[in-house]
Formats: sequence, structure tokens, C-alpha cells
Amino acid sequence: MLQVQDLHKRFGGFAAISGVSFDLEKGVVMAIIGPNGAGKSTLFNLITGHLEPSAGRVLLGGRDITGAAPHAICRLGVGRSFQRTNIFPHLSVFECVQAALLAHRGQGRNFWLRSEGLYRAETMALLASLGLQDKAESLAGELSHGNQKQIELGIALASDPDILLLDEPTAGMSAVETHETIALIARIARERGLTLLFTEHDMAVVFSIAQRIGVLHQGRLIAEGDPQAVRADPEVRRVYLGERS
Amino acid sequence: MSALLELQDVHTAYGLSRVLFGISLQIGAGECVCLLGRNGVGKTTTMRSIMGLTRPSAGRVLWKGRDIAGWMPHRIARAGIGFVPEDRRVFAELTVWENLDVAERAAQRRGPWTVARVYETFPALRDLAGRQAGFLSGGEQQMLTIGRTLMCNPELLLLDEPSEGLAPLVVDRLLEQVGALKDQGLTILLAEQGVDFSLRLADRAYVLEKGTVRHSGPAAELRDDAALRHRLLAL
Amino acid sequence: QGTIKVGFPMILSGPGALFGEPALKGAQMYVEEINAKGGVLGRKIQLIPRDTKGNADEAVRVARDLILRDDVQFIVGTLTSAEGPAVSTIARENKVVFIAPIPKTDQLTAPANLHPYVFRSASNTTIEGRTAAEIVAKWPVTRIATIAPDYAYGQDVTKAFVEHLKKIKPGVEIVDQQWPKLGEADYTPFINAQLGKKPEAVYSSLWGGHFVTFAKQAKPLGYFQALNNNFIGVGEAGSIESTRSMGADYPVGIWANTYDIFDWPDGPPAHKDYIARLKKFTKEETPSSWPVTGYIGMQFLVEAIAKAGSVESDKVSAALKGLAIDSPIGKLTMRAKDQQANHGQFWGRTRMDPKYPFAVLENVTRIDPAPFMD
Amino acid sequence: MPEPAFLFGQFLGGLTAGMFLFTIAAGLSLIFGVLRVLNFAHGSFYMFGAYLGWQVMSWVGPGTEYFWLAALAAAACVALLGIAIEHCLLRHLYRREELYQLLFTYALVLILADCAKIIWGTGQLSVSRPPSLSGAVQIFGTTVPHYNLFIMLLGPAIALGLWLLMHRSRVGRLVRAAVMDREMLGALGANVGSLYTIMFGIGAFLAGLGGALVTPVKSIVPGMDVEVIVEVFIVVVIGGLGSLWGTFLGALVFGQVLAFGILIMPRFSIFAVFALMAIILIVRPWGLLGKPLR
Amino acid sequence: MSRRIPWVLVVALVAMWVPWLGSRFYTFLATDIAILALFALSLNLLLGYTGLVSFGHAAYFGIGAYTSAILMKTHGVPFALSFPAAGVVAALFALVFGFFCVRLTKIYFAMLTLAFAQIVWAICFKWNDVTGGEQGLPNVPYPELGWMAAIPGLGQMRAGDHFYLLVLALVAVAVAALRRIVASPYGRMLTVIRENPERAEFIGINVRLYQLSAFTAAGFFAGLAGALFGIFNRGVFPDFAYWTKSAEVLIMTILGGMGHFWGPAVGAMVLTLLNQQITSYTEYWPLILGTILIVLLFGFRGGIVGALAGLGRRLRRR
Ligand SMILES: Nc1ncnc2c1ncn2[C@@H]1O[C@H](COP(=O)(O)OP(=O)(O)OP(=O)(O)O)[C@@H](O)[C@H]1O
Ligand SMILES: Nc1ncnc2c1ncn2[C@@H]1O[C@H](COP(=O)(O)OP(=O)(O)OP(=O)(O)O)[C@@H](O)[C@H]1O
Ligand SMILES: CC(C)C[C@H](N)C(=O)O
Ligand SMILES: [Mg+2]
Ligand SMILES: [Mg+2]
Repeated sequence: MLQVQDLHKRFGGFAAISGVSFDLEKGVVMAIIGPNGAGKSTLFNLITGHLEPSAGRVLLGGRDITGAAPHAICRLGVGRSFQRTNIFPHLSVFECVQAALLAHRGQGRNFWLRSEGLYRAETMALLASLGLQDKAESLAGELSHGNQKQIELGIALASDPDILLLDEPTAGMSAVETHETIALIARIARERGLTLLFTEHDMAVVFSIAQRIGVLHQGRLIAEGDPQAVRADPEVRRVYLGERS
Repeated sequence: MSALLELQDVHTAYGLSRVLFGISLQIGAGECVCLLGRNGVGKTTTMRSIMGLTRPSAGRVLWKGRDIAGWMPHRIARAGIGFVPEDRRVFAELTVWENLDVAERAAQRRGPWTVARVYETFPALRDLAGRQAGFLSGGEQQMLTIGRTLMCNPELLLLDEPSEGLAPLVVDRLLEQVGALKDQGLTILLAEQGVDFSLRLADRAYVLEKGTVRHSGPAAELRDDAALRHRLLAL
Repeated sequence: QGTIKVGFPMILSGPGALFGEPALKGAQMYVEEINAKGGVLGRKIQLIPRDTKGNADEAVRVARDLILRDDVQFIVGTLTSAEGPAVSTIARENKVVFIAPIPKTDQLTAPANLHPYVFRSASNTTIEGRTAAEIVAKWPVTRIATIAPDYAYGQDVTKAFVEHLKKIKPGVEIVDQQWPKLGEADYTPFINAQLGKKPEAVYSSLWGGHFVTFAKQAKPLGYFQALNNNFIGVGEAGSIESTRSMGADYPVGIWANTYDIFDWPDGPPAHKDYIARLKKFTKEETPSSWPVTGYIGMQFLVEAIAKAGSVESDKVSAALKGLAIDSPIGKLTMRAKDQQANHGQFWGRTRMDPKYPFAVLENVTRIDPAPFMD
Repeated sequence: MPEPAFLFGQFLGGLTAGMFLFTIAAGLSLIFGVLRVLNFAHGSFYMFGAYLGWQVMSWVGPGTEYFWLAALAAAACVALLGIAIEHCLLRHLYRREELYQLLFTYALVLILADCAKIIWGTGQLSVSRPPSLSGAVQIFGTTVPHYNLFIMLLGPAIALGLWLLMHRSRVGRLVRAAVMDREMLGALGANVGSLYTIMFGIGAFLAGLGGALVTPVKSIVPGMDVEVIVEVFIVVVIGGLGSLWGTFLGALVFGQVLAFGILIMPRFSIFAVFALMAIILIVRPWGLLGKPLR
Repeated sequence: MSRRIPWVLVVALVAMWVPWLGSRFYTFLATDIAILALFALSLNLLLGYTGLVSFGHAAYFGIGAYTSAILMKTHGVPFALSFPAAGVVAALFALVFGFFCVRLTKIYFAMLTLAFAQIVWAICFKWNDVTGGEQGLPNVPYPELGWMAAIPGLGQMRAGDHFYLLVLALVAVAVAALRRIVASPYGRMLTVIRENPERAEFIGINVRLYQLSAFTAAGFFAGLAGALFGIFNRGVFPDFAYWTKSAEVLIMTILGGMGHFWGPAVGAMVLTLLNQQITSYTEYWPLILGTILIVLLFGFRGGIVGALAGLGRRLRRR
């Protein structure tokens, strides 16, 4: 499904990503973990076209998407959420998600229809599954951090991706919200047969849903494998997990 | 003992989203107090409220008995409170020395701290004096921010997550240095995810939850009572 | 049956105000005098001045405002040749008689643009250019350069000069032509570029504050020196307004023209009388030269109203055609053929006069435009 | 091929124009660099500098030393004006969107222009060169007025002065720190508010100085504010917003384009500077020496 | 959903009666307002909906004005052709300039739009043979409106009134089209881009392409407004494209409220009327305008319409 081959990214003299490679098969849930500044978000940005790699390739379903524009990559069925909440603050929750649907269905070229009523049922259904149906008319920017994260997820899901990249989806959520969100993600991933790649600092989350884990440290993938193996890896314990957990 | 700093029922909000719901705490002179709690409970916000970076919407912040809530941050700094922020925030395009120099100039407080003394405390910085701060590693940046704040000769040091993102070795070294500062008589308020780190340093601890104080007591109590720790911090 | 309202759009700010302000003064003086005599047709004249900022667009706006909101029955005014034709359009559309006392472009009254409501009492570009050519032709020079503001006036007056000069002195060569925009703040590159072509004489049609700025920048660069003072500034560069405002910085020894001078030795008594009244009106020791333009413009209008016995546009327009007036500088006739009455200019060389702290024209002659008009 | 002496003269003319612009643009660039406010009213400060310079000169009379006195006094007054505006109004807008700050400074343009008209009338005023600088020298066969020579030296001096101020002085370091992290500097005890005010004052001072110094060369007229602001915008934008040396370079390039544009496209030279700005922005989206805006 | 009121139609129907007030001056003002409202609304497609701050919108206004004036005056093309041509030519220029502009962001975007606008101005100002240069092209002919006199009830009207009705009809159609555009899915994409271009990119929107299309559309409508204004003004002048004109329309838009569809139109109306009122008392209109601006900046966030809407919301909540 997704292949990352010997990816490098330098910012000036600083190598944020150096030589990362991994394959992600269809339907697999994979977590990328690692200390702050390890390069996780950078890796995501490279995959989704927000940054251009200094070297290396990204293949999606065998097709080279290295350096393609983000909107093009999105149209190929890649969805993502951002670490910093990144929504449309002055639109209503409904409009945020509906906009993603409109864009996905190619309605963006439509000058004539009124957008208000389009895809109403679908949008509301999606909001309902996120538990946001009551807040549909609120301005997205006025919601709590946790709710905003959920909208973020809704926007990502609206474009019906095959592969979903989530950057710290539960950061800033309370324990209860975290739990619900994770359940939701797991369910949707299962129902839609989604391939999922996510980062997270909450190890409880990571170990509860990840089928595979990659550990990034100073731009290198220092370990990769199933959760047990990674948890046991001494190097990982040293740089990231520490002696707890 | 009268408190050096006392918070009385402080409420703080970022725009519309309320974060602190009545925090009260006290720090005596020479004490090391730590704030514990999950991400997002309001530790940083408490410090920002003290520092005046985010103005409390209600409540009082008493510094040596004077209410400083609503003061501009620079007045609070000049009154003797130093803040080491969690995300380091070195002045990236200034050199290490310039960072220190700026701080000395900024606060205009006389005191024992000089550039030389900071170098003595953090010898690594001396070799990096001419390097742009933005190019330093995380640990080095952390030393620099602490050193920078010390240049203001504060009486109270607010340390926000000093060990975040640092390699264990670096953390150990930092622990020693902060311990030394404490021994020199500096009052410290510490917010730290690394519970071990804080409990080893602190005399007393406050555990926050969703913007309120859930528990307060001697640090030793938490250190020794695993059940209590588990109940409060899910550890 | 109230007052007769006359709109007076004029440049009252910026470099053009150097000429526009005194022009307004002249009109005001005339209005004061005529009102003191009881007005015309028993009605007083009310002058409504408005600032056009030297900008055609603004002039149009102001003119329409005067007509539509202030209900003026006549318009006298505008200064530049950009404003004049633009306001002429408005006058035609609204059937309001418009007398242009200052704009000189031939296009204003060219057959294609002429309509019953536009009249001019100013000089025009053909005459001014040709007169200058007659003067320059007598100089022992062949390499000529020109500098002119790049708009109707500068273009037309330069063209008239060049064509006439080539006709009367076939040997001349135009070595350089500079076209700064009207209102240019920095003429230095133009000055340097012009000097680079090594002309022997320069014909300039920069005027008002623009000429002042130009001369101020040119003098230190040795411009007039390099030309041996073979420089002729038309566009009333010799106006006392200009010389006064520059004082000792004014380039002496160059040729220039002006609409009026306060000591016209062989002038008619009417002129002396006018100057005396002007002195009192403006409280100036050495009265300005531009009031005469506004004065004459208003005089034409008022005498036409009197002649028509009505304020109706069509009647006043008819009365204006062929109307002759006794102006302070002599008899002037608004020719029926092209609706112009050229009030001619004074020409001379500038020199410092110990009597005044500014340059004056020496050996001035008032050149009668009649021979140049067809 | 034109003569070298002529080309040299044209070059010096461009240099003078460029250095005049730099004096003004340096203030604009400083204000933008520190406060992140693109100050439309900078042209108005320049105009006030010119009018005030004229005013003081008309009080104290001619004479070289009086000229300098008048120029400095005018610049100081403009600085005070700037400080008052920053302190009373502008500082309350820092948290608002950029667009509102722009609109505010544009409103100032309107207000100040009319104030100048009310105070000094609408006509054109002019000032003579200071007597000691009214002569000229011959360099390689071109006449170079002393005053122009002085301006050509003043530009680099101001650039150097500002550079020393920003990079070699403590205040400069504070200012640079404030640009990087305003809040943090406040938490370290610096009064960032007054630092901003001072910087705004210095920026306004430079605009005022530019205005006062330009009076012997250009005329003082209403509208000079709007005219100059476009030019200094171009200078700072092609140089890269907020970059001192970029502004210097921008001013140099601008001056030369003005001077030589006339030779290449005699009638369309006003077009050249705008084309220059467009081309530079297309090729280098952040200007010659600028950095991407955060 | 509540029933939708066709506001464009309502406003146009109300405005239609102005000539019957019988004052040439009112018709004159109303024509001015209608045209400027279209101009300001076209800018708001960029400013309010797409989040692009253009300092050079007057360029397209000017291009439209010159195109139609040159076609009508110099080449005798009928209005029915020259009017759409003005929009199309302005849109073409907007397309070319926009192509370069949308690659930049923020202040630099604004500055590049300014640079292009000043280039347009410089060309209008200096290309004497075609644009008339500094003195512009006076005497732009009125469109042939004789047919209007044949309509019952309009027979006695002056040419100015006929022209006003024509302007009103054309502006209404253009505004209706604009309204349609912003309410369409395409318009939603623009809002999304305004809110967060980075995120918009990742719901599959080609941000630059959309920005460019909005820039072109805004240029088109500005061109139409310019064409009407040139005729209304009886002449076109280089100042139409000068940056102060861009600033003027920016002020109208922001003052009226760029967060609301009608905000810019209200801004155009309020400013024009205020201008008329105030200039009859004092020549210091800019001083007063500046003061009003500052008061609004500090007092009314969201412009006139924004403030009114806020007030309305508060009243309804009571
Ligand atoms: N645009 C950029 N320019 C320069 N350096 C950058 C840039 N973006 C990221 N970096 C650097 O690259 C490194 C990796 O950053 P990244 O955001 O990928 O970390 P991360 O693993 O996502 O961390 P976190 O867990 O804190 O989100 C960091 O040191 C960061 O400072
Ligand atoms: N600038 C801001 N605007 C809005 N909300 C904020 C802002 N900063 C913080 N918050 C919210 O305030 C709450 C408390 O944040 P705070 O940073 O004080 O937590 P913390 O205890 O320091 O967490 P951590 O351990 O992650 O540092 C969080 O929910 C956060 O989302
Ligand atoms: C002042 C005059 C020389 C102006 C000139 N008459 C013109 O037509 O523009
Ligand atoms: Mg990250
Ligand atoms: Mg924190």
C-alpha cells in the first residue's frame, strides 16, 4: 500500500529525517513513536507532500508520489490530521466537514448549486459517528481542543481515504475522550478496511491499537516490528520509553 | 512561615476556553514546590498566570504580600520572579552569550549572577558561547534557558518541564544542577512530567486535575506511598 | 432670482497651486468689484471655488458636483490642459457655459471638440510654441533639446515649437526630448540625461511649482551654465510667482514668459489702475501675475451675461461669440470662429534687480498673438 | 555609446536618489522588522519632516548651522509624533489582524495629510541649500553638488549606524530578541512595550530626517507623502521586508533603475521601477535579502 | 430552513425608484453607489471570501474602464459588446498577473498585486496614443439608450436616468452572479482556503488554482464595474488604476464589513453618502474619513454590517 524508501529530509544543515524506509500493507494499523523532534511530523509531511524530500521515494500503491502536490496526494486517497489542530475556525462544524465532502466529490468546480443543502445527510451521519451532531452549528474555532481534534478527524474521514495518517490524534483529549476516539478510529479502520499510520505519545493508546510500531529517533528508524518486540527493544527503552511502562 | 508567593483562588482562561478553576497554593522562601498532573491540566497555565503572561480573570497572586495579578510580565520579572518556559524559547538567532546578555539587560536586577557564574554552573555553555542558540541541542538549549533566567537574579524560579525531551544522562546532570541551585537558597516552583525527577527535588507537591488542585502535601508522602501515587497520577 | 452661481474649479493645492491660487484671487477680485457695482442684471455673482488637485479625474468630479449639487449656472476655471478638455465634456453634456482662462492645449477648441459651451480666454499652445520658436531662431544655436511635462499641454506646445522652428530655421537639430510626468518630484535623471546629449539650447514647458522644482535641481548640476543660459521657459516660467518663490535660486539670464507684470512701463492706464487695485486686494507689494487670468475669464462671462440679458446657457453662449472686452491688458475679442480670445504674453530675459529680492524680466515685450493666429 | 563621464553622472544621480530613499526606507524597514507593521504613515512622517524643517528654518533663518539644527529639530518632532501615535493608538492593535494595522496607518495618512494642509496650506514651499554645501565639485567631468555628495555619504552612515545599533549594542540585542520572541523577553523583565515605542520613534525620526534633508532638493507639497510611500515600499519589498542590508541594496538598485531607466525607455521610465519590483518578487518571493515571513 | 429572500432583487427594485425622486443629483449619487458597490463586492470575493489581500484591485477596474472606453470612443463598438469585453479583458489581465501573485503569501502577495497595478497605471499614464496618457480619455460616449424612451413611463427621463436604470440592471445581474458564486460549493472552497490554506490543500483542493480563479473572477467583476464607471464619469483617467483607488475600495470593503456579503456594498454606500455630505461642509474630508476609520477600527469590529449583525444577534437573544 504505502512504501517509504530511504527517505531523507534536511533543513539547512540539519537532517530531520535520514534514511527512513518501511512498507505498510493494506489494512494494517501502524504507530510511529519517538521523542520530540525525532522527525515524526516531518515524516508525515513528506508522505503527504507538504514537504519535499531531499532524497528517497514515497510510493502509494506502487505509484511514485514523491514531490506531488498535497491536494493531488489527497485525491489519491490519502487522508491526514495535523498535530497542531488545523481546522477552519470561522466555519461551523457542519461546514468544515461538508467542505471536505464537497471537495472530495469534485463539487469545487460547481458555481451554480447552493452549497448549503448538499450532502446534508451524509455530513450529519459522519458528525453523529464522532458524537458532534449537537455541535453541528457551532463555530469550529470556539470548541474545546478535544472537540477540535474530533473535527480534524471528521475532515480527514470525509474524503473517504484508503490510508489515513493521524498526527497525535488524541493529544489534548481527556482520558474519556481519548478512549472514545481510539475506539472510533479502530472501528472505522475496521469497517472501511483503512490502512492507518499514526503517531502518539500516549503509550496506552499506541499499544492498544497498533499492530506494528516504528520507532523514530533523530531522524532514523531505530526499531520496527510488532508491539511486543518494540517494547522489549533495549535501544527503544533507552531513547524513548525509558524504564517506565 | 509567611509565603513568598501565594495564589488565592486563581481563575484563568484563554479567550473563551477556561483552564484554571480556582488554584490556590503557597510557596515559602527557600522551598522547592512541584506541580504534578497529566498533560493539559493547567500546570503551564498556572505558571503563566503567576508570570502575568496570561492574565488571571479572577483571584489574587501575592508576591511578598503584594497582589501582582494584572501586572505586566516585565514588572513581575523585575520584582524577582524568573520563568523558564517549557518549550525553551531561546532567542534562536542570537548567540549563547547574547542570550545571556540580553537577559541581564532586560531585568536590570543586581545580584550574584553573572555570565561567568552561569558558565561555572553550566560549563558546557562556555564552549558554546559564540554559537547561535537555535543550533543547540535540546539539552543545551535547556541549560541556556535556565542560565538566561538566572541572569535576571530571580528570587523565585518557575521551572516548566525542564527535563522534557532530554536524554536520561542530561536529565541526571540537570537534576544535580537544579539541586545545587536549591541548595544555594533559590526558591523553585517546578512543573514536571517526570514524577521521579520532581519528587527527588521537591519539598512539597501539588497535584492538579482539570484546572483545580486535587491534592497537596509533602513530596515525601507521594514518593513513598505508591498507592497514593497511583490514585492521583495513575502511575 | 437669487445670485448667479459660478463654479470655479482650480488647482488650489500642490505645485499647480502656485498659479491656481492667484488665478482664483483675480476672479474673486473681479467678482467683488462687479458685486460692489450691483452685480449683473441686478443679481450678484457668487463664486464657488473648488480644488481640482491638478488632476483631470478630480476636475471632472468637482465640475459635476458643482453642476449637480451646487446648481452653478456657469463654470469658469481649470488650469491644466488635462482638466480643461475633461471639464469641457461635462459642460457640453449639462449645457453649461464653460470659460477656460488657463488651459492652453489646442485640442480644447479644435473643431472636433468644439461645442457651443466651451470658450477660452487663455493663450494656446500653437501661439506660445511659435512665439518661442521665433525667439530661439534668433539665437546662434542649432542643437536644441526640449523638456516638457508629458501631457496635452507639454506635448502640444513642444510640437508647435519644434514644427515652427524647423520651418523658420531649417538647420536646427532636435538632439533630445525629455518627458517627465507632470508633478515629477525628482528631475535629476532627466537633467543628467539631457546634459549628456550636449544641447546648445533647451526649450522647456515646465510650469508653476514644477518649474521651480526643476530649476532648483538643475542649477546645482550646472545645467544652465552648460547651456550658456540658452534656455527658454514657456508655460509662464517667468511669472513673478515663480521668481518670488525661488528668490536667489532662480536661474538668471534665461528667457521666459508671463501673463502679466506689475510694472509694465508702456502699459495702458487701465493696467496701472488694475495693478493698483490688485495691490490693495491681495495686499502684496509686488502683485502676482496670475490674477489677470481669472479676472479676464470672469470679465468675459459677466459681460456676456449682460449682453445676453439672461443667464440661459444658450443665450450667454451666443453673446460670448464675438464679444470684445476692455481687459486690464487691452482689448480682447472672443472670436466667434473658434471661441478663443488669446490674451497674449510678455516675454523677456530674467535678471536680478537690486530693487527686489527676486528675479525679474528685463526688456519685456508683450508679443501680440494676432499674427500667429490664423 | 554614451560617454563614461555622462554615465558616471547618471550613476551618481541614481546613487543620490537611492540614498535619499534609503534614509526614509530604513525607518520603514526598522519598524516592519521589529513591530511587523507595514506603516503607510511613514510617508506622512517624511512629509511632516519636510514641513517642520521648513518651519524651523523659516524661524531661525538661513545659515548652515541653522539648517542642521532645523533638520534635527524636525526629525525629533516627527519622532515624538510617532511615539505619541504608537503609544496611544497603534499598540492596541498589535493583537489584531495585519489588515487592521494597515488600515490604521492608512487612516493616519489621511489625517496627517489634512493636518499638514491646515497648518501649512496647500501651496508649494521650498528651502535653499545650506550655504556651505551649495557648491559643487567636478568628479570625472561631472558636476556633483556638495549636497548630493553629503547625501551619498549619509546613506551608508545611517546603514552602518543602524547596523551597529542592532548588532553591536545591548538595546539592539534586546530588539532582536523581541522580534524573535516578544513574550519571552517580557518574561525576562524587559519592557517590550516601550522598546517598541522607541523603535517606532527611531523609524519616524529617520523618516522625518529624510523629509527635512530632502527640502533643499525637492519642493514641499501636499501629496509628497503618497508619492514617496510607494517608492519606499518598493525599496523595502525588493530588498526583503525587515532586512536592513536588503533595504540598502533595494535603495541602490532602485536609484540606478530610476537613473538608467530613462536612457533605455525615455518615456516609460516610471514603469521601470514597478517592473523591477514585480520581477524581483516573481524571482525571489521574499525580496533580495529577505526571509520568509513566519 | 427558512425561506430565502431574493435580496438582490429586493434591493434592485427599491433602488429602481430613485429617478422618480426627480433630482438629477440623487440619480447621480445612486449610479455612483451602484457601480462602486459592484467594485467593492468584487474585491470582497478576494478579501472576505478567499482571504487574499489585494492592494492592486483598482488595476482591473482601470483596465475595464479603459477597454470599454477605447472600444466605444476610438473604435465605435456598441456598449453591448464593449461591456462584456471590459470584463473579459480585465479577467485576462487578472489571470496573468494572478498567476504570479498567488505564488506569494501575505504582505508579499499584496505587494505584488500593488506592483502590477502600478504597472497598469504607468501604462495608462504614459501610453499617450492609446490611453490618452495623463489627461485620460475624456468624452466617453453614452451607450445608445434611445430604446428605453420607448418603454412606457420612461419616455420623459433624462439620459442620466436611463443610464442609471441600465447600470442598476447590469449591477444587479452581476451581484446576483457573485452571490451565487459565494454560496456555491466553489464559494465554500474559497472560504475554506481563507480559513486555512494548508488544511484546504489536504482536503484535495488545489489552493493556488482556486486562488487564481477567484482572482480572475474578481478581476472580471471589477472590470465590469470599471466599464460602467468610465461611462458614468464621462471619461477614463489613469487615476482609476492608481494605488489610492485600490486603497479606497479596500476601505469601503473593510468599513462595510468583509465578513458579510452585503458589507462592501454598504461600505460603498455609506462612504459615498458621507463624502457628499461632509464635502459640502468642509474640504477636509480625508481628515474626517481617517477619524471615522480609526473610530470604527477601535469601536466596531467587523465593520458596519458586522457590528449591526452582532447587535441584531444580541437583540434576538434577549
Ligand atoms: N521547517 C523546518 N525547518 C527547520 N527545522 C525543522 C522544520 N520542521 C521541523 N524541523 C525540525 O525537524 C525536527 C523534527 O521535527 P518534527 O516536527 O518532525 O518532530 P516530531 O517527531 O513530530 O516531534 P513531536 O513529537 O514533538 O511532534 C525538529 O528538530 C524540528 O525542529
Ligand atoms: N494559547 C492557548 N489557547 C487556548 N487554550 C490553551 C492555550 N494554551 C493552553 N491551552 C489549553 O489549556 C489547557 C491547560 O494547558 P497547560 O499548558 O497549562 O497544561 P499543562 O498542565 O502545562 O500540560 P503539559 O503537561 O502538556 O505541559 C490545555 O487544555 C490546553 O489545551
Ligand atoms: C500653467 C500653464 C502653463 C498650464 C498650461 N496652460 C496648461 O494648459 O496646462
Ligand atoms: Mg510532531
Ligand atoms: Mg505544560
